[in-house]
Amino acid sequence: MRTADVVVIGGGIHGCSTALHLALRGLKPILVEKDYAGRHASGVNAGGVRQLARHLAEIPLSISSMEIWEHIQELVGDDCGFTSHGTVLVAESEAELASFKARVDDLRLRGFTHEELIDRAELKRLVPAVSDHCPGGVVSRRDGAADPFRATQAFRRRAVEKGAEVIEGVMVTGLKRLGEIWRVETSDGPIEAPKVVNAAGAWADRIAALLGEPVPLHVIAPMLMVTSRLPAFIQPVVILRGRKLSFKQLENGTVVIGGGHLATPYRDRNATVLDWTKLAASAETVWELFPAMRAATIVRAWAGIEARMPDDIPVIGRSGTSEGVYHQFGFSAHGFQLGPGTGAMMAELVATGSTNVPIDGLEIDRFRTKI
Amino acid sequence: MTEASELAASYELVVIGGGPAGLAAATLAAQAGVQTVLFDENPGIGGQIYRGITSTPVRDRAVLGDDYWAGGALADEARTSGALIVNGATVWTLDPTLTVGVSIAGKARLIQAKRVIVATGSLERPFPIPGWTLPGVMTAGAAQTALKAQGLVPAGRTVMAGSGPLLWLLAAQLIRAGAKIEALLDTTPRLNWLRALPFTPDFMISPLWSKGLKLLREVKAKMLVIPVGSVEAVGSDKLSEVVFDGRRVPADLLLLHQGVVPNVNLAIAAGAEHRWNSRQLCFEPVLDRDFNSSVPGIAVAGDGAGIAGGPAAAERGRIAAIAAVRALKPSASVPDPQTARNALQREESGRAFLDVAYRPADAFRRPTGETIACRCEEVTAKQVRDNADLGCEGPNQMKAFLRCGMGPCQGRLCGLTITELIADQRHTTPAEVGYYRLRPPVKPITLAELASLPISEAERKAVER
Amino acid sequence: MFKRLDDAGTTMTLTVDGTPIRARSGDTVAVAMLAAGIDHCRTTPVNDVPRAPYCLMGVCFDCLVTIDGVGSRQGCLVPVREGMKVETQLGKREAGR
Amino acid sequence: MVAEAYDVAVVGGGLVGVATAWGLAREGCRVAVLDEGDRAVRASRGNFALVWVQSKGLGLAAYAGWTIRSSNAWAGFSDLLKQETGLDVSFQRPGGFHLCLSEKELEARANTLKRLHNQPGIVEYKTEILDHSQVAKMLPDIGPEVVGASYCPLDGHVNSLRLLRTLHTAINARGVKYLPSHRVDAITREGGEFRLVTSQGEVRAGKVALAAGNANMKLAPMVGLEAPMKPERGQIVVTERLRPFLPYPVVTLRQTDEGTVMMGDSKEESVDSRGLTLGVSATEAERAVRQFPLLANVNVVRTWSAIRVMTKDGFPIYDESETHPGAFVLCCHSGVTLCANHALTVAPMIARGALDKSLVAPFSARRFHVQEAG
Repeated sequence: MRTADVVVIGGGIHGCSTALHLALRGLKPILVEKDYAGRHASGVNAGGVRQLARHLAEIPLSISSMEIWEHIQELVGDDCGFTSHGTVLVAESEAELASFKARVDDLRLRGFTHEELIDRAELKRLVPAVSDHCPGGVVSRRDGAADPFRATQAFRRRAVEKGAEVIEGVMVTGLKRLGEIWRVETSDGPIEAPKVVNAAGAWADRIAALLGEPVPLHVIAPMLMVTSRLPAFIQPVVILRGRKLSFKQLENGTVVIGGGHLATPYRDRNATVLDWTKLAASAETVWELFPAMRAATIVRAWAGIEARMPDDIPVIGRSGTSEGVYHQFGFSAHGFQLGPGTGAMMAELVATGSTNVPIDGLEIDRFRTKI
Repeated sequence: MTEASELAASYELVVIGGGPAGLAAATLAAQAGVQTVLFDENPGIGGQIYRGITSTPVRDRAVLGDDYWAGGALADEARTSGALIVNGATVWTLDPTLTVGVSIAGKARLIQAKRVIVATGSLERPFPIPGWTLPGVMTAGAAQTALKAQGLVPAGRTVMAGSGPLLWLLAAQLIRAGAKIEALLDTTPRLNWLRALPFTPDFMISPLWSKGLKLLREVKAKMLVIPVGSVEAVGSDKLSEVVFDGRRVPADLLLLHQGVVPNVNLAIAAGAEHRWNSRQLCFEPVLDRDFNSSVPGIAVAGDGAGIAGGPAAAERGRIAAIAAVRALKPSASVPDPQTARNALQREESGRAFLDVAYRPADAFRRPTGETIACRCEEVTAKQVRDNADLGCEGPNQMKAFLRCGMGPCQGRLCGLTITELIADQRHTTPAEVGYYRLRPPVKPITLAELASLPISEAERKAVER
Repeated sequence: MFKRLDDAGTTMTLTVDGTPIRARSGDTVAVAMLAAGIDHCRTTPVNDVPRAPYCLMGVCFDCLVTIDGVGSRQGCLVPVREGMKVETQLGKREAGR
Repeated sequence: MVAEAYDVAVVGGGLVGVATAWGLAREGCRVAVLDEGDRAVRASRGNFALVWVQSKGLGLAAYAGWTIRSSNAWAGFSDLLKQETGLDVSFQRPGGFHLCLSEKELEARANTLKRLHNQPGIVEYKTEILDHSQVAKMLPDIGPEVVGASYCPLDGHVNSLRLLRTLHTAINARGVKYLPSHRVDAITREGGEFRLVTSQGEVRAGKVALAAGNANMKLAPMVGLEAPMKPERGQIVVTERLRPFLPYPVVTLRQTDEGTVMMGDSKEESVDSRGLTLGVSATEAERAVRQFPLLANVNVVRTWSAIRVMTKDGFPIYDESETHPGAFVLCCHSGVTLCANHALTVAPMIARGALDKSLVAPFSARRFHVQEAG
């Protein structure tokens, strides 16, 4: 019978980061992953490391994550391909720009200064290729991008070096409370531990269900496509509010285009079916905004399976029904950047029972039907 | 046994402390027809010097000596004087409006006084040496209390260490009681005797002279007396040996003493002005010749007014009481205070010599390194010195930084040490550094007791919103 | 550490952490514990080290014990009573006792 | 003594002054802190150590945002201090309660919060009204008289005495000159520098930051500023050390990391910090026992009263002098809550030589004239 201090369910960047930070606190975590680390959303997302345009409830986690990203080599012994050229949110109209300004001012009053309003000139300077009808935007200059699969693997590797055990290809089938202990039934036999972290991504609702804690989790598969190599013409990651687009040129010249258009997921088969009409819509947006792109050809498209909550913000914190269980899922297509900081916070919460990183508003209880 | 509920709402005179000063004062005032109550927190009257005078199980009068038994008369007079004597009564606040907060068996009362005589006496000077917090290390006064009140004598390997008349008196009493003392480690600096020479004439005419010599002879004849420059208590969970000048003796009990100092907490909390006494190395209240403090209506008598010993304390009590009676009942007949003043002068005449001759060495007042300065909060001398270097000028800022003096003893066992350490580190004088600012309760009371006190509408409004 | 001069006087029994000890009327709790050879009465709330009565005159607060369920009583000021239940106080006091 | 020259002279060695001095030193300024002596009247020694958000800002919406800004910055601020000094000020933000002992109190509480959050321009934040059973889930030891509470997840507390010591340690390490017993009697500006006249000689500096609490009232006019204050007395009761029993701070009662329990938050007009009103302590004790009956037998080891630094309208004052460029004034009641702002936001502004209007304009003392005019 295996025993541990904490069982972490799910080998995405969140599970791996939490396992690493638990190990760094001297605890013994066992991480259980049904496929292999980084197989799904964590491995195949667009790799944006973005503080820009986040929901208020996520900002403290995003900021603490950024601190870690900027020294990622020291933590995991691999730079994870992290580069920092900022993220730019492009306004497509004066009205949109005005709404961006209100947002930036509000953040500033709260002490969050990472978002900065920029005018047409600065937008042009940062993104020369952007089309002239855009009056300005918002930049988060410390933002950047990293290689998602490499990053997830780096966290996994360092977690193991620090004493975590990672079991892959093993499915969690049950959760039983035995006094102070949780017995985690898996396809490879039971594991016992006083604490459990549910970081099972698109499958997390099933873990929650085992605890009698239903959550409205929707399985989604955001689509990405990559173009042929182009001469370097853009450095920052570019995103839009009005239309679904995120956009980034890699070192090798290829351009990764994403932004939330969805494929159809089949999570029991780990499969997705792409929707080419929506991919075409992304392509069209790019066409309008970046004349320079019109020559490019789409060489590949893919999608990763992940979880989305109705309010588009993750579920983080104590279980509402089960002592000793903690949730960390539902990142709704923007969880990659949050991985490092959320893992550190979760490890603190599990180890000490409290954390000063505010996570209120993210608890699972928000989905409890109020009586 | 008087209960809190049985006390009147006000008394003409409230005497705080049942030692010689308090007993003498209460007796004189009550006999003069003043409505008097005496509060003492101990189970019986007598204070420390006459501890257990009405109940001691020690039969052989020679053991404690005539000076002790002299206290019997004081006690008898007091009990028949008509003053209400309440034991087990802890006074936890006294303020300039002469409101006295007293707690008896877990019940608190506020009593209004017309005059107050604070007779809270003295306590032993802190003796901060390495290991002084170990079980098995006690004050000499503690051993004397156990002897007087309960007839306990040290058993096992016992070492005494320190300086001052009381140490020698206790040594003699313990010998007479049949205790075996391994050694008396005399920490008195040799040079003191030279410094004291100028005061010898006064001393030789004082009653202390002959008594003193007799004691020294008696003790030195029966006990190994070793002059030492350092003393350390060593042990893991309790005392196992005493180390002095590099030598070690196994020991079960170490009795420490280096003189007594006024117990100033109540008087300071009441707002009475205090000053540094550079000869006695302690703070004492500023008083007039009738022992009135700077707070109208509050007098401080006995050793609390400055160390002078038991008989002197009684005379001071009488002088303060006469002044109180004259203020309260001008018509009442009181003895001529001059008699008491003369007696007091006789008693005080030899003091200067003793103060200088037994002035404790700096090394035993101003510890260094990991030696604990504040027993309650376990603050070390090094921490205090380091924070003094940081710019911490006085005990109140030090308290805020290190919590020294914030424990239940409320600075009684660290106050002088902290003041002297700051003075030492900042190259200034204790007078400059000053003492803790003290607040009620000067003795802990429970929240329930505090909550039970009368509350005015305005006071409630100040909190409830 | 201490012995009694003689065994005269009426005796009574109290318990310290459940163990009965003999005391004499006129004893305080602290002195009764010393006479019974109990070498410490509490551990400190700061560093959890053992302490025993130090001054026996109510000023040092090192003789704090729990008496009949009430914590932080000064053992040197409380006279013994027949059947009294004394507990050594370990570290910080527990609210409610 | 020979007059020394500094970039900035901070007047006041309390939390506001020392936090500002630390922030200035981080910006590379040569700083002197002029303080009073050991027996000075000190709000920083008598405060209640809350890092508190709920109900801040009624009457001045901008104050809510300013408070939340500091509350958000606090965790990082305490980490910085720990890195520099090795001392942990034990900042905790578990959320905090305001307990109510009658339906009337609870209703009043709810109304206050409604009025607060309905203000135009308020920065939105969560405060809930909870009933007895909801409170009991989080605070199991509350008494039956507690009918309910307001709860805000942004509330927290800190060990404020250790904070003061930690900041003093930190400024010392950063080479800030701490000058105790340097009461400032006069400030003049000559040849582009300020001269501060103290009992122990003159101190010269390019800029001056007044952080002397209620004494700012007297000092501000010397440099063309104003600080209308209305000092208030607050009394606090402290118990012996107890084992942890209170997982969340309550606005009137908290357990420190050392185990002692503080109760307080009284407000009196009297400004004599020496006198104590027993009845006020008694009320605080009585309410504490009703809120947490298990405290009844606990020993009170200290009570004290401190003078609260309070501006005329209770909101902070941050201003820079027009007649004396380089002179700044900082006054606030919440020296603990706003500590992170003073160190990380205001100090850099002073170092740059100009306040950032977009952040602190609402806290200019000019507002008092507006009120008096209207």
